[in-house]
This record gives sequence, structure tokens and C-alpha cells, in this order.
Amino acid sequence: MKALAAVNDFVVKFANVNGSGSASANELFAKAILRMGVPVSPRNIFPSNIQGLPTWYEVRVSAAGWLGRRGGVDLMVAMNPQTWDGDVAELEARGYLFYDSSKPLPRSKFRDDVHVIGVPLTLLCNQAWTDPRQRQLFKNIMYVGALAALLGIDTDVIETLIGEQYKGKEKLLEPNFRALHIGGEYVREHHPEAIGLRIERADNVGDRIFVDGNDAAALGCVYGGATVCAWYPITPSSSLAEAFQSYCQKLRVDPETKQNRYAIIQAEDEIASIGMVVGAGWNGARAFTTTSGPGISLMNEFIGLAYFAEIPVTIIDVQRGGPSTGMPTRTQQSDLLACAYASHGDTKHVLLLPEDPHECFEFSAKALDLADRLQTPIFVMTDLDIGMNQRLCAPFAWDEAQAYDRGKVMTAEELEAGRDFGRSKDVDGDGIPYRTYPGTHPSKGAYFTRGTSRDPYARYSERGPDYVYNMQRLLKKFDTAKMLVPQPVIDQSAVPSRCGAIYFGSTSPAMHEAIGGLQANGIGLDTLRLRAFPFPDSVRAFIEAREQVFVIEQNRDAQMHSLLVNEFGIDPARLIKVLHYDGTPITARFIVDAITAHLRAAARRTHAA
Amino acid sequence: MKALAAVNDFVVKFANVNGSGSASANELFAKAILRMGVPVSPRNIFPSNIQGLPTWYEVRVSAAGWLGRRGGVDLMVAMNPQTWDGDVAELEARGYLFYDSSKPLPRSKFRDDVHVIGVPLTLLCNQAWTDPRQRQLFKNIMYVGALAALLGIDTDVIETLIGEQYKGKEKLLEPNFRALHIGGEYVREHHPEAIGLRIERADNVGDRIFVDGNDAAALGCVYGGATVCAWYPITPSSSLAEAFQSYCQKLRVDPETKQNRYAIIQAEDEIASIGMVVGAGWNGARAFTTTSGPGISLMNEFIGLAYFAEIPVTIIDVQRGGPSTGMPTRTQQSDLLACAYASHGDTKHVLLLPEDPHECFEFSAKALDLADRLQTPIFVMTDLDIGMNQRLCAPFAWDEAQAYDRGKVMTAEELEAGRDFGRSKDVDGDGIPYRTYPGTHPSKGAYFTRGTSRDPYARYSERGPDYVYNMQRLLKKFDTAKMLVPQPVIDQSAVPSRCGAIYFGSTSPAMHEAIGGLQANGIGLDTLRLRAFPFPDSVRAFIEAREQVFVIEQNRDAQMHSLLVNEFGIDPARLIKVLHYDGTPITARFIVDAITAHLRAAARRTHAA
Amino acid sequence: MTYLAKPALHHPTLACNKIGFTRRDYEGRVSTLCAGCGHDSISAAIIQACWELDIEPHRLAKLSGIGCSSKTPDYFLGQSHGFNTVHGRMPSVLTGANLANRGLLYLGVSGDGDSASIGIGQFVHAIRRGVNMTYIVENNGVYGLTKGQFSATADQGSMSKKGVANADSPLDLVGLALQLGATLVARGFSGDKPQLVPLIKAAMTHRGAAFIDVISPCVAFNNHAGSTKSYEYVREHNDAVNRLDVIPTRAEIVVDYAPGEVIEVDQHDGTTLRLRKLDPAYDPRDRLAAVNLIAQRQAQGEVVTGLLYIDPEAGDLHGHLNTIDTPLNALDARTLNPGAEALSRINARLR
Amino acid sequence: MTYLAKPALHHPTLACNKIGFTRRDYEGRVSTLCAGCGHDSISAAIIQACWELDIEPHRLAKLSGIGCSSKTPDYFLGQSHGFNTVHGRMPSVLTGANLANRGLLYLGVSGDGDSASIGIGQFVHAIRRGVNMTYIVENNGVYGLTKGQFSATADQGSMSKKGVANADSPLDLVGLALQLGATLVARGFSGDKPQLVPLIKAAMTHRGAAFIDVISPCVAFNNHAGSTKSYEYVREHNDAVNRLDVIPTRAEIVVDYAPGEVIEVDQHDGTTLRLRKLDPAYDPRDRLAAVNLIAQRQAQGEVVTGLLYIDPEAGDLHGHLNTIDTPLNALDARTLNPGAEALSRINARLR
Ligand SMILES: Cc1ncc(C[n+]2csc(CCOP(=O)(O)OP(=O)(O)O)c2C)c(N)n1
Ligand SMILES: Cc1ncc(C[n+]2csc(CCOP(=O)(O)OP(=O)(O)O)c2C)c(N)n1
Ligand code: SF4
Ligand code: SF4
Ligand SMILES: [Mg+2]
Ligand SMILES: [Mg+2]
Repeated sequence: MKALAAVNDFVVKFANVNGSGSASANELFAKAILRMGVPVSPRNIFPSNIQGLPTWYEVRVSAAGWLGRRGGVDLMVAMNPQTWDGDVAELEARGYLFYDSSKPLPRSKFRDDVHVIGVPLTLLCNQAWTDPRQRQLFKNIMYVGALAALLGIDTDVIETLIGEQYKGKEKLLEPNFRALHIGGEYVREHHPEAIGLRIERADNVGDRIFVDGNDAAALGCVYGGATVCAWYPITPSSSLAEAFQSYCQKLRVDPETKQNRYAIIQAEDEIASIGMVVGAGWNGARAFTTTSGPGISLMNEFIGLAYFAEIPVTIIDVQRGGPSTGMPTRTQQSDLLACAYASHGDTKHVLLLPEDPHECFEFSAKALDLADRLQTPIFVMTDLDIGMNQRLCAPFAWDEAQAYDRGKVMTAEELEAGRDFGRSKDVDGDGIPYRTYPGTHPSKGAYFTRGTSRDPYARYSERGPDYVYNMQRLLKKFDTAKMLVPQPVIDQSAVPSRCGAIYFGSTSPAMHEAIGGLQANGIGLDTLRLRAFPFPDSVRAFIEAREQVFVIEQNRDAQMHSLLVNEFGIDPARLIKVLHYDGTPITARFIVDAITAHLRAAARRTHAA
Repeated sequence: MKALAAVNDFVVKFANVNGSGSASANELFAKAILRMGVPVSPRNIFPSNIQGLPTWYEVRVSAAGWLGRRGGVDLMVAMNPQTWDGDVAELEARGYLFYDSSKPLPRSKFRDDVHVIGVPLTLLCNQAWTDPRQRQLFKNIMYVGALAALLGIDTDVIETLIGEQYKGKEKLLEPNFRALHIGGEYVREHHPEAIGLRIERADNVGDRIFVDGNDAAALGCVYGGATVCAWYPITPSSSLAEAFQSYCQKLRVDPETKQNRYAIIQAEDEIASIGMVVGAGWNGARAFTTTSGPGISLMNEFIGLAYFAEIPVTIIDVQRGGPSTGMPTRTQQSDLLACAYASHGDTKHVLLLPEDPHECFEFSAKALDLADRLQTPIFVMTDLDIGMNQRLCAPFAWDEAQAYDRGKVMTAEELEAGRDFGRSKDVDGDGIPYRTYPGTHPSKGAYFTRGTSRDPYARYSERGPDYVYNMQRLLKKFDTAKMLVPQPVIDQSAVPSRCGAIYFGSTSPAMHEAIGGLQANGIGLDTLRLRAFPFPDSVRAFIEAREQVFVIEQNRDAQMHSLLVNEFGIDPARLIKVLHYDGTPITARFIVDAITAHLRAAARRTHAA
Repeated sequence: MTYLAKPALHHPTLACNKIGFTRRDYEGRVSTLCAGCGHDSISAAIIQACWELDIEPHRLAKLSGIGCSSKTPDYFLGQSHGFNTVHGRMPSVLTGANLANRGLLYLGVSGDGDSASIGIGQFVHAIRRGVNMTYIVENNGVYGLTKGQFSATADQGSMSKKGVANADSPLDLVGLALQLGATLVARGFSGDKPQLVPLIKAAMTHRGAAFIDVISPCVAFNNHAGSTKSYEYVREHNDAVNRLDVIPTRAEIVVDYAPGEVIEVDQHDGTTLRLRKLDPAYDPRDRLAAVNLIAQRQAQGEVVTGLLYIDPEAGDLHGHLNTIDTPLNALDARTLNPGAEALSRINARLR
Repeated sequence: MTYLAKPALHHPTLACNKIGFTRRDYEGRVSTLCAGCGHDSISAAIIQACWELDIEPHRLAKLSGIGCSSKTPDYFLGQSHGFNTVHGRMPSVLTGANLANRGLLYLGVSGDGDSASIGIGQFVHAIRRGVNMTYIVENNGVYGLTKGQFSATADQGSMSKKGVANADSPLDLVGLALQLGATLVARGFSGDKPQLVPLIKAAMTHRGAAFIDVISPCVAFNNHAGSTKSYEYVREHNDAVNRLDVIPTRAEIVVDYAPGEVIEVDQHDGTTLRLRKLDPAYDPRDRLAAVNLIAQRQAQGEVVTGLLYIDPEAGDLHGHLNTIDTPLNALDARTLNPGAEALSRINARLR
């Protein structure tokens, strides 16, 4: 049987046990390949558990630079007996099965159509170490050494990485190196025949950085000038708040006084976190919270208050599988409707849709500007796939020239000069009123903020006309938002096309890859990547200029499809739903198959007719 | 100047001060007219305040039986100096201004184009009583007596009503009668010339009852077999829970033991009330809560749990003006989206849409059946206009033959017989699984309920296929709901028509009246009254069979319009929005004008073309 | 703020405080509460306290939840920014506001329903965080604005106007506050201005979480069986028409008693309240002693009023968080933004 | 239920209780918690208590919130219905379930984050309502399931694995429960089964709101500076890779000390816990005495364990509400529906 052969283009999957130390070893493996100039995109598939349950780490190696999930596994590193059968079954035919051969396994446990590479990791560790914990720990580095030898990854690259990792903890260096070499030597000795999968030095990474979206968004909040963060732990958003904390400790401490230029509160729940953000926003600080679906549900009442009382608020929703507690460690784009129309009564909210960590950084900072400018809640809709997996992306950039946009804030000087101030009054025709910060002026500009209806001068009013004026103004403000939010990215198909596709967020890498696959099937597609809601008119133009437009999203109920139809009044018949929602990241294969199937079926129908 | 003249067809508006005792007197006035066989529909317009602020009571008298708000005032009873100017201004030309003439008012305070009727109520009271509170209190009855004399309402009808009212409190009878007569006599003496507005005995009321929707819904819950009610006070829903309490005290106490066959908890907030209802529903009791917008927002997380864990829950949303605290004492239909898609992730919920108190009774009972049958939250979407105003409607009816539908509950006997039980398994092809009550069987049928993904046998599972199976099943269940919910009511236009109108809930009386007005403008309309979501296919058929369909609703964002387009994938162009949302109940005039204007404009366009 | 307070010219008879303001300058809109409502007396006490403390009105932020009590911030300190938030969640909004600008004074006004029922969670956590604020609960044992249902502070067994008895054991917010680590805890009575004003002043000058429970009778929803004769008549009428049709205007309940004394207060609902004013000798620096005193007196059916506990050395949330002295909302991009160079270093580390 | 419990045939060596069940019959699914987690010991104690009390498993309903602790009901009493509700809201769901069927036993299991942080409001109100339940908080001072953030019961000044110090004053759930009117209040330690089992039995046989705070060390998120040497190594590794990469499996902490004694317990995080077991002479019927004892011992840095308070005559919510003895979920249409005739009388009154 001829084994799979590929250079810089295959999928390796690690099957481990939660809390066994594999995470850092696996990341080391991925980074080593990156350092050799070959793009990788790893993904964690982990349980809602702390220790003992199965966890996987899937590394896609792609010289072409495809960062989406590919599907299928070429090399399985099967370190978890609990999941052995399933892991072995998942392997592509002619693929490679790497395992700990310390104790013999019955023939039946294997497959004839895959190549088996056994390394007695446990035995080797027991020989090298006595402390059971070290034996356990270094088993991980050891298999990295073995894999490096098999795939042709330079050991010195790995050693450099280990060096960087344990800087200052030198006593950890030596044993790690040792484990690395034991693994490598064993392979060179017992599996001299090179395997078909190879890593070869290349130059396909460029200046891109390797970071997860939560880390990036946290840094974006630092650069965007957030000073108050109130949050409540919830997977997959917790690491965002924790990253904000550590960035602030590094970048936001007054050099002289050692005092903090930020305040972070782990609140008692999500109602309190959004409440604190509302209070801070009302009082003129840039504030944000981060959460996931269940938190959004709890924040509903306050979101409505912030919409109606016009308080700047930034909410970063790292989406996970819903509804309810749902699939806490799986990914989805299923909070779109819950956020776009959050809270009772007539409301509409601004959503930003980052595609990767780079945009998580950019849009988080942008959200803080938009919140101040529009005086309303701004949602950054990321998800677990972007947020908790390291992803290769363009380096972070910051234009020092650009100042923060604090929006329409009337100053003490303006008030003193006798400028008219009506908190709920549209003076510029854009629907956005002026506000004053508490404490601005001794006798002018104070007002009473409330969630009830009011007149343009913020006086309590139950009069219909006052209410309607205000609600219409809010609609106008929402219209103003269209041109302020990140504009969509349109790509014309290389081959002529009458169809289009609309996608957004974490679907990007899969979509980019799918274009090629579709062309192979003779299908050309113009694409539009949504980057925000409300949608600019260019989105409508894109749809109207095409016969059919596929709307690709990762939820069951075609929520983005609903938003498009609802906001534009477009005939839904022209928008075809492509839905993936089993909790795994969408793949190019899925998109290609779905769109191809649809178009072929349609073609058949027309021929029949 | 000729004064307005009308028999059994005019609008009287009372302008009073909150907490001054006018409410009962005004109701007495309305009831007296009813007892004379003439339909009335009164509406309270009250502030979010307890004492001292302005409050109005608008009584529409309509022999034709139109129960919607008409707009305009023919007779203003101006008892509140604070609002005098506005009240006087609101009068129709040639209308009547009734006021307390105890102290003289400057000429400038009046209008030349209205008829003024002064009665020195304060003076008359001060002559008749010494206790300041009685002077205050009987002023109200006194103006009722005066109005009765002016309009020709039989005093004995009023006396009978007072008699019924103060049964058992005889010492209150005499002074009330006295006040009544003083008012009447003064008018007969000083305003002998009959005014143009008359009440004449008729027989247009029939066996209809006069009740508010909250009272009716509460009674519906009693008849529907609700045993657990958990609620948190909020206008305009509080009186529903309080009515349930008093009905239970009358109808649900064990005759022997004097123990209660119900449990009502005033919870600490709406999260707790829905939580208690979820717990009771899970444990096999029929339970409901009632709230308004802000409460719905707070219940979001639990609503998602009940949807995904499939717990029977009944939520009665008495809608008020949103968003946020909004207009707590005004009416709207603006929680539709918030309820239909409540909670994060992919969710869809069943809504029932009662048009009047009769349906509040019927649908509340029905909701309890549907909740058990569908094992999901059922929303009864009423509003302040229906809920807090007495409305003439068909008498309550209960078919003793009809038993409660407890849905698919597996019994101990079935389990004992070894019947397969998979809590999340679709065995009948309708998407609805079986459940067991806790405590049913010693060794079979126990399961663990959770808001996380699970396999058909309710075991925790993070597997994509298990998740998708479950989510698809929930969609199928939602589809099953279409035929179980109250079906729409379709009315063919008397004159041939190519247009239709879709309406629902408290818009009914205005819509019925509008039909005539439109015909007068030469416009024929077929109408469909929605009574529930999800929509049965007959709704799609109705729309598809017509060129244009107006969707009439009381919110800003055309929420029902969105649901229609979203669920049917219909081209929005064919559905024209008619939106009224200033917090006052929609009127026939508004509907007639909006639809006429639209059609005339369209006609002009086609001619131009 | 660099501004000098410029008070308008006042009627000469109106006394000015050190910064030249008269009481008028501390007033707000006309109250829409019921005549005789205890809450209005508390507003008056707040106005008096601020005037006596020479507080610049605009340097104070007033926040509240939802309820009659929570409406009151609109009726005092018209020159202060106010925020009528959502029901029961004022503490979190106040906390956030406080984080944004430590330079202002924060006054939270709430009701027993707003704080003890729906809001107890936020009450607990705001206090244990030591937010620097004056937190006043205007406690009437009922939900006024929604027409007289029980709140969590209503006594067990008491009857609502609907004739339903309260089954739950009442929450004692003072006891809770003591246990949660509030660094100033006091109880007052709306009708005892001489005692209330100093308590509010103590709270406003205290650094840390200061809590005052003010008993504040509701005139509208306590008028049932047992009411004083003059209201009997109205009550019967309301019963008959079975709605709260007439709300008699009443005089607020005023009390006058000396420290160490016990006074019996007849309430609108006919029940009597036994207030004990702390003895001058009482030392308010012992938390446990305060807890015990309250418990013992409660056993005697007495409600203790006065300054129950104070920790003069208390710290606050900003201290815990070691935040910079400049208000966070005043920091500009230069101080907040690490800049492009730092960013390229970060990029480098991510390769 | 008319059913006779029919236990399966068991290995003869397994002891049966009065109703013929062995401990096995009270077990659940295999735990997915970390090896050595205190929560598993508590599950074992619950199993033991139910077995000793001869409880029919299916006549008990187990409810929980969200968290490692809240997962445990899946790991015991497999024949009981269980409900893993939402985070912090178990008390309301349990209250509703209890109202629906007063005939079952209700066991609420929660964590310190679930009950003291997000859930404190529902905790407070469920207890003051006197819901008949056994409410156990498995208290480890951290959020286990979300990886080691502080909960509201964490000590002030303690360090999280992220090196952040806790600024807030800790909530003492036992002190709160006493003040809120819980009619049985106890504290146990997960590693002290001989003490814990009787406490659980007392709670389960108590009518009213019974609360047990069980200190339950988390092995995963307490392994930072100061840990016993053997973990040092792992810690440094985790620090270096700056994630919780390796979670060493550990033995649970077990203690054995006599009533009246104080024991020092070394915790996974290197801190020591001073437990004082109540003296046999202690009279648990005096609420105020309990409050004081806790406070005094706390001042000594001691945590008191044992049955702190019990009111043997306590009533419960059903008593307050005077609900019928038949479970509400068992009443049929005949008893619940007033019928058509009554309805026409009502119609008549509305004309
Ligand atoms: C989420 C929500 N639920 C319910 C209400 C209705 N509501 C308004 S005020 C109030 C109670 C106020 O009671 P309290 O705080 O004691 O104030 P009081 O009127 O007695 O001064 C309630 C339940 C609301 N506004 N928001
Ligand atoms: C509304 C909501 N917010 C946040 C979470 C995330 N979450 C799950 S468990 C948990 C904390 C659990 O802590 P604790 O109750 O102490 O349980 P432990 O794991 O320590 O036993 C949190 C915050 C959630 N599931 N739901
Ligand atoms: S209802 Fe009660 S609390 Fe509200 S304003 Fe009137 S007296 Fe005050
Ligand atoms: S993380 Fe802590 S609490 Fe959770 S299972 Fe592990 S040891 Fe137990
Ligand atoms: Mg109150
Ligand atoms: Mg915990």
C-alpha cells in the first residue's frame, strides 16, 4: 500500500488527555513548523472539563496558506486510550498512526490501510526520569522530538523555541532538550525510512503574527483607550478579560506612582458587568465587557437601557454553541439576532464582525470610538474559533496620528458660552445628540438620564409626539452608523459569474479556500465579506446586481439572512442559505459541496423545464 | 353656532387628578350607559404615578358597537385645572365643555366654538358635607349625576349600580345617592335646554360581558388548571397576578380542609419568577408567570433553557411602550421579536395573540395545554390596551367535555411495561419527545435535565451529530405547533378586492371599524387576523393570493412584518407596513387614512407611468 | 473643574453656605410623590445635608433604580447629573460611574423593593467591594410605584391591601450591611430630620461604602383595617370599588425623641413602630457589638436608629485597585495608548 | 407511588439498607472531575447519607446550577431525576419544583461561585422563604469550571493563579444563612466524612430550609507559589507556558479530628486552614449564639465546623402558603376546574 505523500500540506491531529501537559507541547510543534516558514493553523477541540477528559489539537499545515479547517486527518498522534478507536477510524486511508508502543496492543486495534509508527514513550520516559510527574510531563516533548524527526523539522528550531519559552527557568531547559532528543533518536534508529509527509523550509509566512483573537481583542481595547473593564468569567471569553488584565499590568501602570491607569472588576454576574460598563460609559470613561451567549441573554435589560438612554457601551461577544448552556466549548455564529435586536421594545444595535485576530484588535479599538460617537451599545461579534485558537494574521498596526473619537461631548466652555444643550435633541441632522459628562459645569448642562420617554431637553414626558420624535431620531442615528462602521470587502471572481456569496467572521479562511474549489467545479463567485451591521448600501447593490447570492453562516436559523432581508426588504428568494452549525468550524469542502450541489440541482431543473 | 348632535354615538372624556376617586365614578358612568343597552368602550390614560398627576378616562359611546378608540372628544369633563388648557383645546368644534364653575374663570380660558356647561360642584359639595374627604369624594358622583341628567341616562340605572357596588356597605349608599341627585337637580334647574348628545335605551349589548383582559386571563389560568404562579409586580401585568390570587381564593380552596389548591409566589424578580415556573413545569405542575417588556428581557436566559431543555412554561406578556422602562402606562405591540426569538443561540417560540378579554381567557387556558403538549415556552402576547381597560366581549365559555392535554408523559405503568424512553428522542415523527415526572418509577425513566447538548437518551454529548439531531427535531416540533395553535380568522371583503390586510391583538376593534371607512373611500379589503405564531400555511396562502397585503401593527420596526417575511421567505415588497406606535391605541381613522393614502399614491404612480 | 461656583443673586433672607449657595440651589424639580410621603422628607434632609456640607452640586452624581424612592433624585440637586437606571441594578451602575471618575461624590438612592428584593445581589456585592458611596434605602416595606405589594423588608405576617399575609421572613438591610463589611452603617426615620441630616452628612464625608436605611412610611398603601378613624371612610369606599380609588392626602409622620429614648410611632396602617435612638454613650466602632445590639433590641420589638457602625480608617475600591488619582475619564490618548513602537515589539514577540 | 422498590440482585457482600438497597443503588455516572477534587468526596457522603436514611432514590429530586460542583448530581443517585439548571439560579427552580410536588425530597447542590457570586440573590430569597430543601454549597473559593478566578467567598488578599490579589471582603454564607432565617445551618469539610454524613442526614430529615456550607478544596487551581515541593516543578512549567497545562492528579485532603478540637489543614495552595469542630456541649438552638461564635472564632482565624443551628419546630413554605397535602402536580381537572356553571355566574356578574 502506497502511503500518503505530501510536502508542507497535510493535517496532523493530536489526541490527548485534558490537563496532561500536551497543550504546550502541541503548540511547540505548530510553532516550529511556522518558524520554518510554513503556514499552519491549529485548532483546539476541548471538552467542558478541567482534567481527565479527551482533548484534541488539530494542526493544518498548508504551504498555500489555507487557514481554515480542512477536514480529515493524515497523521494521527494517538496519545489517549479512551478515544483510540474513534481516533484510528478518523484517519484518511494510507495515513499515519503515531502511538505510544510501550505496551503491546492487539492487532484488532489497528487498521490495515494506515501506516503505524510506534514509539515506546512511556518506557523511554521511565528510563530517563524517576519523578512520576516528570515522566508524564516530558512524554509530550518526547513525541514532539519523534515527530520532528519523522517530518523533518529542524531540532534547533524547536530548541530555540524551548529556549524562549523557559527563559529565566533554565533548569527546565535541559530535561526538555533531553526528552526532545530521546524521541528523535528513537525514531532515527527504529523508523529510519522517511515517511511521506514532509516539512521543508519555505518562505510563506512573511511578517504575519501568530496569536489568538481574545488576546488580540484585549490588546485592541488597550490601544482603543478602554480604562474600565467589567466582566464575568465564561468560556470562551474569559481569556479575553484575563489578557486585558495582563496587558494593562504591562502597558498601563504609571511609571512614577506605580498606580494603575485602568480598573478591572470581575463582577458578580453579567448583569452587574454590563451595569458597571453602562455607569462608566455614562460618566465618560471608555468601558467594555466581554461575554458569550448566556451573558448576552442576561444583559438584555441593560442593553435596552443603553440603547434608549444612549450610553456608550462596548460588548465583545465571543460566540459559542447555543442555545442555553449549549456547547460551551464549540463554535457558532448564532447570537446575531440576539444581539442585533437585543432587549424588549423596538431596538437595533451595531454589530462588528471581525474575521481574524487582526480584525479583533482593530474592531475592538474601533468599537470604543463608535460607542462614543454613536452613544449606543456596539457589539464585537467574534467566536470561539477565532477567539481561542492561534491564527496566522497580518501584524497589528496603529496609526499614531489617529486620535480617539470621543463623539459629541459639550464642554464647560461651550456651556459657559451659552450654547443650547438638549440631551435628546438632533441638532446636526445625523440623529446624534450632544451629551455632557457629570461634573462639567456648576450651573449648566446637568440633566437626568432615564430609560423612560422624554422630551428633547431630557425632561420626563409621556406625550406621544415626544416619544415618536425620539424613536425616529434613533432610527436616523442608526442610519448614520452605516457609513461609520467598517465597510464590506468585495472580491470579483476571476472567472465571470452571475452568482455571489456573502460571508463574515470566522468563515473567512474556509471561504477563501472554497473559491478555488468552486472554480475547479467551473463555478465562479463574486464574494462580499460583511464587516458590520447596519449594512451599508453597497451590500444591497451587490445583491441586486446578481441573480443569486449565497449567504454562508454558522447557525441553524440563517440569522444573517434574516438581517439582510429585514433591513433591505430584499426578496429572500434571491438569497440562498448555506448553513453549518454542528459546532465545528466550517470547512472549504462544506462550502464547495453545498454551493455546487445547489447550482447543479438548479441547472438540472432548468434543463428539465 | 349649532352644537354637536348625536344619539348613542359620541366620545366623552374625563380629565381628573390621580387618586381623587374619579376612577370609580367614571366607571359608573360607563356602566350605566351599558345597562341602557348601548355599547361603550372606555380607556384609561394614566401616568406612572400614584397620586396627584393628571389622569384621563375616555368613553366612546357607539350604538354601532365600535370598540376601538375613535379620536376626538365631543364632551370634555374638565375636572383638572393642571390640564385645563390642553383639555379644552382637544374638544371638537361645537362640542361641550363640562366644568366645575365654583370659582369664576376668565373668559380667555374658554373657546367660542364650544358649548360650556358649568356646575359649581365644589360649592354644592361644601354645602352638603363637612368632612373634607367626603366633599372631595362625592364631587365625583355628583358630576355623574349632572352628566346623567344632561345626556338622559336613567338615574335608577345608576342607583342600581351604586346599590350593587356598595352591597353590604349601606351607610355609603345614602350619601352617594344624595350626591347623584344634587348634581342632577342642579342641571335640570340651570341647564334645562337638553344638549345635543343623547343616550337612548337600545338593545345593542346582548349577552356580552364587560371585563378587562388581565382579569380574563387570570380566570383563564384558573380554568386552564394552573396551580403554580410566580410573578413580579410590573405595570401593566400586576393586576393579572392579583386577579389570579383573588379568583383562586374564591374558586380553589379545598372545601373541607380550607387548604389551597394553588401556590402563588411573588418572587424577588423576574429571573426568579420564570425560574420557579420552569421548576414547577419540569416537575409536572401547570405553571405560569406574567410580566411586561423589562421582565421579558430579564427572563431571556431561562427562556433559552426552557426551549432547549423542553420545559413547559406559560408567559403572559402584557405589553407596554418600550424600549427600556419606556412608557410604562402606554400600550404597544413591540415585544414580538423579543419573544419570538428570545434568548441567545438559535431559538423560536410560540406566541398567542388574543384580540380581547374573551380571547385572553381562552388563550391563557390554551397556552397551558400547548406548553404541556409542545414542552416549550408559550407566550400570550396581550397589551395594556386590552389588559387594563374594561372591554365589551363575548361571554367566557368552557366546554366541560374538554379535558386538559398534559402532553406526552410516560407513566410508571408504561415504564414498567418496558417501553423505551429517550427523553430527547423523536418517536412519533412530530419532533415531540416523551418525558417523565420526577418520582414516577423506582428504577426506570429517571433522567438528567440540562441546558447543554445531549444524545437522544439525554446523556451529555458534545458530538456534532447529536447536537444537530436535537436542533433539527426542535425545528420539526415548531412545525408541528403550526396546526395546534389557534388558526387565523379570514374575512372576505364585501366589495371585490385585490388587497388584503393582516392584523392581530388589540388592533382588532379599530380594524373592524376601518373596513367601513375604507369602503366609503371605495377600497375593499380582505382581512386576516393572526392569532398565533408560528403561522399556519393558510397565512402564506392568503398573502400569495393577493397583490398587496397591509400589515398593521403597533410598533416602530414592523416586527410582525419581519416574522412573516422571515418564516415564509415572502418578498417583502408585497407586504406594506402600517405602523402606529406613539403609545395610544390605534384608531380606525389612522388605518383608513394610511391605507387610503398608500393606494391613492400607488394609483397616481401607475397613471403617471 | 476650574470653575468658580457662581450662585445667582438670591433673596437676601435666604442664608448662604460657605460656597455661597442657598438651600434653593440644592433643590430639584417639583416632587410628583403623594402628599405626605416619607420620601419627600428624606429629599429635604439630603438637601439640608449638602447645603451644610458646602457641596458643589455639580460635583455630586445621584443614581437610583426604579420606584417612587428612585424617582426622588429628580426632586433634589437639580444641578447634579442624575441617572434613573433600571430596577434593582443601581449599585452596579454607580460602581462603574465611580470607577470612571473618582473625583465626584456618589449618592445612591433606592427603595426596599429596589434593593432588598430584585436588587439584593447587587446591594451585597457593591457593599463588599467597598465602593466609595452613600447608599440610602428609603424603606417603606412596600412597592409603592406598583401599588402596594410586599417588599422583602415587610414584616412576616403583615397584611397587604389585598388581604394577603406576608409569609417570608423579612430582610434586615442594616444587619446585612454590617455583615457584608460596610464601613458606615446607620438607620434613620424620614420624620426625624434632626437625626437624619447628621447621618447623611457622616455618610457623605465617609470614604468607603456608607449605608443608611431610612424608614419612610408610605401613605398610599398602608390604609387598611386599623387605620385611624378619619381614613376609615375612604378605606370602605376603596374596598367597595375594589381598587385604590381615593388616596387621601396626609401629613407626614414626624417624630421628636432624644438619644437613648424609645418612641412609639403610630403608622398610617395603624401599626405602631418602636424606635430606639442610640445612646450618646454608644461606641459605633465595634461591628459585632452593633450586630448584637440590633438583634437584642429586635427581640424586644424595637428598631434601633442612629449611627450603628463606622470604621474611620476604611479604604475603598479605588484603594484596593490602586487606581491612579486622575479620574480615568480624564486620561487622554497619550497616557492610554502604548503607541506604534510598543506594538511592533508585541508583533515581534508573536512570530 | 404504589411501587415497591425492586432492587436488582446484588453481590452478597454488599450491605443492604432497610429498603433493600446497597450503596451501589445510590451511585451515579462516573465522575469527570479532577482526581482528588473535594466535590467527589461530598458526592460520596451524599450517597452514604441517603443509603443510611433508607431514601428511595426516585423520591428525591436533585437540582444544581452550573460549575464543577453543579455537575456532581450526575455522579450520584442515578435513579433520581436531576436538573442542571442555569448558573446561579438553582434556588428558584428548586422552589418551583418543590411547589409542584411537596411529596419529594429536594437536594440543591451548588458552588461558591454559583451561590455566592451570581446566585446570592436567589440564595437569600430561597432561604428566607423557608423552602423545604437541603442546600449544599461545595465551597472551594474559586471558579473551578472556568479555570480558577475568584469567587465571592475567596479570602481578601488571596492571590489567583494569574497573580491578581482579591480586593473584596469575602462572603460568609453560613453567617448569611443564619441571618436570613435558615432553620438548619451547618458547615463541613469535604475530607471529613464522619462529620459530613451526619450533617447531611440532619439536613435531609429537617423540614424547612437547611443549608450546609462544605469546604471543598480545588486541586486544579490552587497550585501556585507556596505549594508543597512536589508540585513546584509542575507549577514552574505552567508559569513558563503561561497556561494551566499540567494538572497533577492528587490525593484528596482528608482530616480526622475530634469534636472541640482545632486542626490545621494544609491546602493545595500552601495555605493552612484552621478548622474547629463544635464542642459536643454546644447547643445549636440559639441563633444569636451561633452568629457570635462564628464571629469570635473568625477573629481567631478559625473556621467552625459542625451543626451550628437548628430549629426543630421550623415550618416551611408550603406551611406558609397553606397548600393542600396532595402534590399540586397530581390534582386533576375535576379538582382544578370550577366548571361551566361557575363560569356563567361569573359572566352574569360582569354584565
Ligand atoms: C425589571 C422590572 N421589574 C419590575 C418593575 C416594576 N417596578 C417599578 S418600581 C417597583 C418596586 C418599587 O418598590 P421600592 O423599591 O420599594 O420603591 P417605592 O415605590 O416603595 O419607594 C417595581 C416592581 C420594573 N420597573 N422593572
Ligand atoms: C450566565 C453564565 N455566566 C457564566 C457562566 C460560566 N461559568 C460556568 S461555571 C462558573 C463558575 C463556577 O464556580 P463554582 O460555582 O464555584 O463551581 P466550581 O466549579 O468552583 O465547583 C461560571 C462562571 C455560565 N455557565 N453561565
Ligand atoms: S405610593 Fe407610597 S411611596 Fe409612592 S409616593 Fe405615594 S406615599 Fe410615597
Ligand atoms: S477544577 Fe477544581 S473544582 Fe473543578 S473538578 Fe477540578 S479540582 Fe474540582
Ligand atoms: Mg418601598
Ligand atoms: Mg467554586
